[in-house]
Amino acid sequence: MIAGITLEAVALVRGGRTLFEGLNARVGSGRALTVTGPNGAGKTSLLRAIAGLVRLASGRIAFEGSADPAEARRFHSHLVGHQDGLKSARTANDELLFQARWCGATRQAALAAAERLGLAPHLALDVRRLSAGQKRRLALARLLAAPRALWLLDEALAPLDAGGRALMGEIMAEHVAAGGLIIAAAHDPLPIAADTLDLGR
Amino acid sequence: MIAGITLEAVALVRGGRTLFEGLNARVGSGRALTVTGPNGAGKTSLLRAIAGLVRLASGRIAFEGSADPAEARRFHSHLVGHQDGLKSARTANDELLFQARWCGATRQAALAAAERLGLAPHLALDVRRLSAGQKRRLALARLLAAPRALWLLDEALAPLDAGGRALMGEIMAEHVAAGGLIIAAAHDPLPIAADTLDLGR
Amino acid sequence: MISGFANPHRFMSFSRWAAPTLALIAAALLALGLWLGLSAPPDYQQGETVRIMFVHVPAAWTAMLAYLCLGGASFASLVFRHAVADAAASAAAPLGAAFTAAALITGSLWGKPMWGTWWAWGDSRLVSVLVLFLLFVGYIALRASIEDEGKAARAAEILALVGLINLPVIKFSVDWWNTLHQGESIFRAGGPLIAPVYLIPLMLTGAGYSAAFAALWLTRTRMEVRRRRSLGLALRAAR
Amino acid sequence: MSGLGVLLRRELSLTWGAGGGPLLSVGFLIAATVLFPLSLGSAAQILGAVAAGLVWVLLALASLLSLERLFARDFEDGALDIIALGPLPLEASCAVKCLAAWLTNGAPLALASPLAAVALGEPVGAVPLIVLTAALGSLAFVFVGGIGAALSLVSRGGALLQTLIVLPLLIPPVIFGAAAVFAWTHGLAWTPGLALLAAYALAAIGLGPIAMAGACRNALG
Amino acid sequence: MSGLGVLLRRELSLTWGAGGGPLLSVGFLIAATVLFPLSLGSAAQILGAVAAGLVWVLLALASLLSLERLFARDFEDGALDIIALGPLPLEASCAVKCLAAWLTNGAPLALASPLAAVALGEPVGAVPLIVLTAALGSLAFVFVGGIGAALSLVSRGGALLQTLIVLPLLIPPVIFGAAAVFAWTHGLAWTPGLALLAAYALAAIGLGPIAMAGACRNALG
Ligand code: HEM
Ligand SMILES: Nc1ncnc2c1ncn2[C@@H]1O[C@H](COP(=O)(O)OP(=O)(O)OP(=O)(O)O)[C@@H](O)[C@H]1O
Ligand SMILES: Nc1ncnc2c1ncn2[C@@H]1O[C@H](COP(=O)(O)OP(=O)(O)OP(=O)(O)O)[C@@H](O)[C@H]1O
Ligand SMILES: [Mg+2]
Ligand SMILES: [Mg+2]
Repeated sequence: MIAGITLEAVALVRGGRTLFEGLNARVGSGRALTVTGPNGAGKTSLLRAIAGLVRLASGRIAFEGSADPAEARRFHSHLVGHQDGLKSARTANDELLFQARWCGATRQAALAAAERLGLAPHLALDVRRLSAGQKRRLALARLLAAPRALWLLDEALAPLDAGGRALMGEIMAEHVAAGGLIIAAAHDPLPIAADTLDLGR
Repeated sequence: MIAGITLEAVALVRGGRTLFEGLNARVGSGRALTVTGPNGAGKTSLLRAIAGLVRLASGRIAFEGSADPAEARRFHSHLVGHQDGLKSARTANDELLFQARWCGATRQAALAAAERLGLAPHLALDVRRLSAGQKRRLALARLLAAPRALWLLDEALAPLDAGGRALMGEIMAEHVAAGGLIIAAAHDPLPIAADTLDLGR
Repeated sequence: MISGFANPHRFMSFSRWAAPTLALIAAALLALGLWLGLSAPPDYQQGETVRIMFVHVPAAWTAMLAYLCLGGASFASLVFRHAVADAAASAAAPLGAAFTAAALITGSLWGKPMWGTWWAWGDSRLVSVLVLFLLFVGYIALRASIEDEGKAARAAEILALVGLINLPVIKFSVDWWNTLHQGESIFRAGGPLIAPVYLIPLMLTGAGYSAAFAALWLTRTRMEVRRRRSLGLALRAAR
Repeated sequence: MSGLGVLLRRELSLTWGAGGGPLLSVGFLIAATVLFPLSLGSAAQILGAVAAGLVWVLLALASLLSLERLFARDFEDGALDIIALGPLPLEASCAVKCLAAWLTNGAPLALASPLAAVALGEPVGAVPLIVLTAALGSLAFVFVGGIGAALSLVSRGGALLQTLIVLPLLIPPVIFGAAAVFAWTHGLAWTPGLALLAAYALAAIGLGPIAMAGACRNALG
Repeated sequence: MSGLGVLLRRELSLTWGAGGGPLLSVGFLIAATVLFPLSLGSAAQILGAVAAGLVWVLLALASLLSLERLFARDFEDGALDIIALGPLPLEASCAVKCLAAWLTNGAPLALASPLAAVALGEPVGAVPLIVLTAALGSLAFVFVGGIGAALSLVSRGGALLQTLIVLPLLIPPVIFGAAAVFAWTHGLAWTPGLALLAAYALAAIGLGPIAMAGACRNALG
């Protein structure tokens, strides 16, 4: 479990350029945080740093409620980024089941998630044929299928239609209500109440 | 030049499924049209059909002011889609110049466009290092660099920050004012006045 | 004639009686040819093994015929957009592969007693047939690896036509290469000069094989057409 | 179902669906085998002497062909993020990917290689040894080739660069394997070659994944 | 600057940067040439007889290696849309892509092939002819291989499928080229082989792009 995340004096450097330094923030369980900022501010980099994919230039990221951060990242957090990580040559169903099971979900849970996200009619199609929004819904399905405390969403709602965004609003609200954490990079306001961390320069 | 576009009883079929049929619409020069609809409604397919990439199941698309549609598509229209069509291993500068020149623009025009879209500081970077928004700005640069009557924009503004959207609003307004045509698929309202074509089922 | 098939319904009603008739003809021809062939005296140099010729050579001929049909059907489908053509093409490929395999196997079965080896790179006919087999396999593999029916059809058509253009060139090049450095002339054993006792049954079995192929082709095409109908696919995917 | 099984199944179906699969490997081997004798023309009779060598070169090339995009696809479409954040340590995931690549391409190629070898004139009796060496060899190829595949993620180089990185590392297994077969056909002691080949394959399996994981992390970061 | 020039420059810099570039192709050829004699063991003395053929097969495989992603990259990242909507007819664009691939890989390989040939025991006198045939041959390889690259866009098949589709079509140029060199070294008439090779290359250049464009349209639609 992850009870909270604390960023202490975090600094990120990409390709020799310092994106930001001395960044402090805390997200407790049951809270959502919107990371805003102009293009290139470092939102994606920050989320990937929290996920442990990008190295910090300085500062530290602490996961409360779990001794070892690696374990917190492996088993208690989801990252949905700009890319959907789907194989265009496989069927939506195969990809759904892989992503869900890989995160430890059961087949039933995965199908239920797809059902709720309105993917049921498209599961037989090759991913290549899905529309942008359908692909994103497929990528989001693992959030529902494999319950994990921390959701890192990088502009995850952008390709969704109005209905989809409302639905994700519901889902995110439920997650937070259940004591989950959400850190979302976004250009449009999130569909749920959230604190804001602005990386704007 | 393209003085107007008329869709007459257009029907699209993807993978054996009929997306829509009997679609009629007209866009005159100096007008913008927003194509809306839920995920999977067929917005992308429609734009690609107008660009001549997807075959119509029935109906016809007429380009006023140019005898041969192929020529209208080749020399008088831009398509900016979900994908940016950028090579991650090349520098932003190379890609900018290629896309612009390929559409018949000069080097100066390309650089001016990049300047206006705030890309100037990033042109030396590899595309792979650009942020999502920076990539999209790069893809949009050819609209400015190579003036063409018809702009087909497929959710082109989604990854842009507030500033970027305002800027594109300006740019699109200018284009329309100069007698251009815009057909844009979007989930959020366009930053300019536009008629709406709803593909919702 | 071909345009008659353009209409699926006319094709189905035609093939309903054509297929079985051809099957009967094939059976008759094969029976007669094989009987004559087996009753013919053993060859003075090849002995009993000469009889393999009656199954081998026709197989090889039919294999080539099959590729011609594949190419023709693909052409009709690509250029004239005949509705049934693509189904026919996809039906012809596995048959062709089968006949080619038969030619290869009987051939090398023949080669062992004749040349003391299963395989001889020196003989252009062997090589051309092997290449033909590769063309069939490639076509089938490509088609199998595409899931969108419409796109699969298009891609397969293009490949088949490219292969059709190349096949004669390949055969020519192989022949030419082997004559250039005239080694292995022994391998031409049994070449063109064949005694009538063998020639007549050979012709009969040849005709029989072709008829059999035609019958199978029609049947498989019918099956393919039905499959697509049951899938509710427009026979000619939206173009 | 354990993460390991999940990933393995996915990789298998991926490579199987995409260009892998026995039919293709065999087809490739045959097609490439045809080119040699044809290009040799009248030299064909001496094919037997070079058969073993040819088969090994084909094996190596086929493995490289099928390996080129082992990590690149997942890197470009973001799946590598998901894999890196999954339940398995990245080293294990890399090993699984390689194993799957071997099962779908290496192993079928190994089973098919006698076809080519015999077609090119190897004695039929050598078949079991050929299969064994080919299997071990392709295993080594995969786990060494994977390193190249991972390294070329950050570099701009494509297949050819990768081939360059990897080929030197492929030389030992080729020598050992070919030596074993050669020794057998000439009635010499063939066990040393086989043993060396096995040792090399084991080493590759042990060390390869560590290098791959490092390269992948570097590419993601 | 004309669309043609723009595209050509882009393709050149692309293949140059990514996986192409003379150094790499040449390196591949050399590496493979090294690999081969090693795998022969003591049979190496008869190398001379097979040199010409071997070089040809290496040429063919190297071209295929470098061609695999000729269209795939542009298809996946959407650049193919831009190219298809550009000022050139798609056929011309495909031809330009192939030309670029040849300039960055085929031509360097052709220039390097004498290295391999001589290393494998061809007479030095044959070098000019080897270069000429190799140049023509690689040209044919590229324009035929491009068809496979375009066809496999829609398919789930990867490099192996593509190779399987294309290899049979490479037989004639390999034969003609090897024959010309063979004839030269054996004092026979070598012009027929050369002429046939040139004819095949021309035909490929003429017809290949049409097939490629068709396949690309099919994939995009
Ligand atoms: C894998 C082995 C073989 C294959 C693939 C093969 C293939 C072929 C093909 C394609 C033909 C028709 C050629 C044409 O009509 O131009 C043919 C005909 C023939 N083959 Fe074979 N063959 C093989 C082995 C043999 C062997 C071992 C013999 C024994 C002498 C043989 C004798 C003949 C004869 C006599 C004909 C008919 C005469 C002719 O058409 O030239 N073949 N074979
Ligand atoms: N691997 C890298 N090497 C060098 N610079 C990089 C790298 N990755 C990102 N950058 C730079 O870091 C900055 C931040 O990138 P990032 O993707 O985090 O921005 P972002 O806030 O997500 O922007 P967007 O809103 O467009 O997604 C960008 O200016 C980008 O050029
Ligand atoms: N090549 C194809 N084969 C089969 N079906 C396809 C193909 N391409 C798209 N489709 C289907 O057509 C429908 C419309 O796709 P399209 O991308 O046009 O939707 P869209 O309106 O752009 O959706 P989004 O808002 O998510 O971008 C989708 O349901 C998709 O599954
Ligand atoms: Mg971002
Ligand atoms: Mg869309």
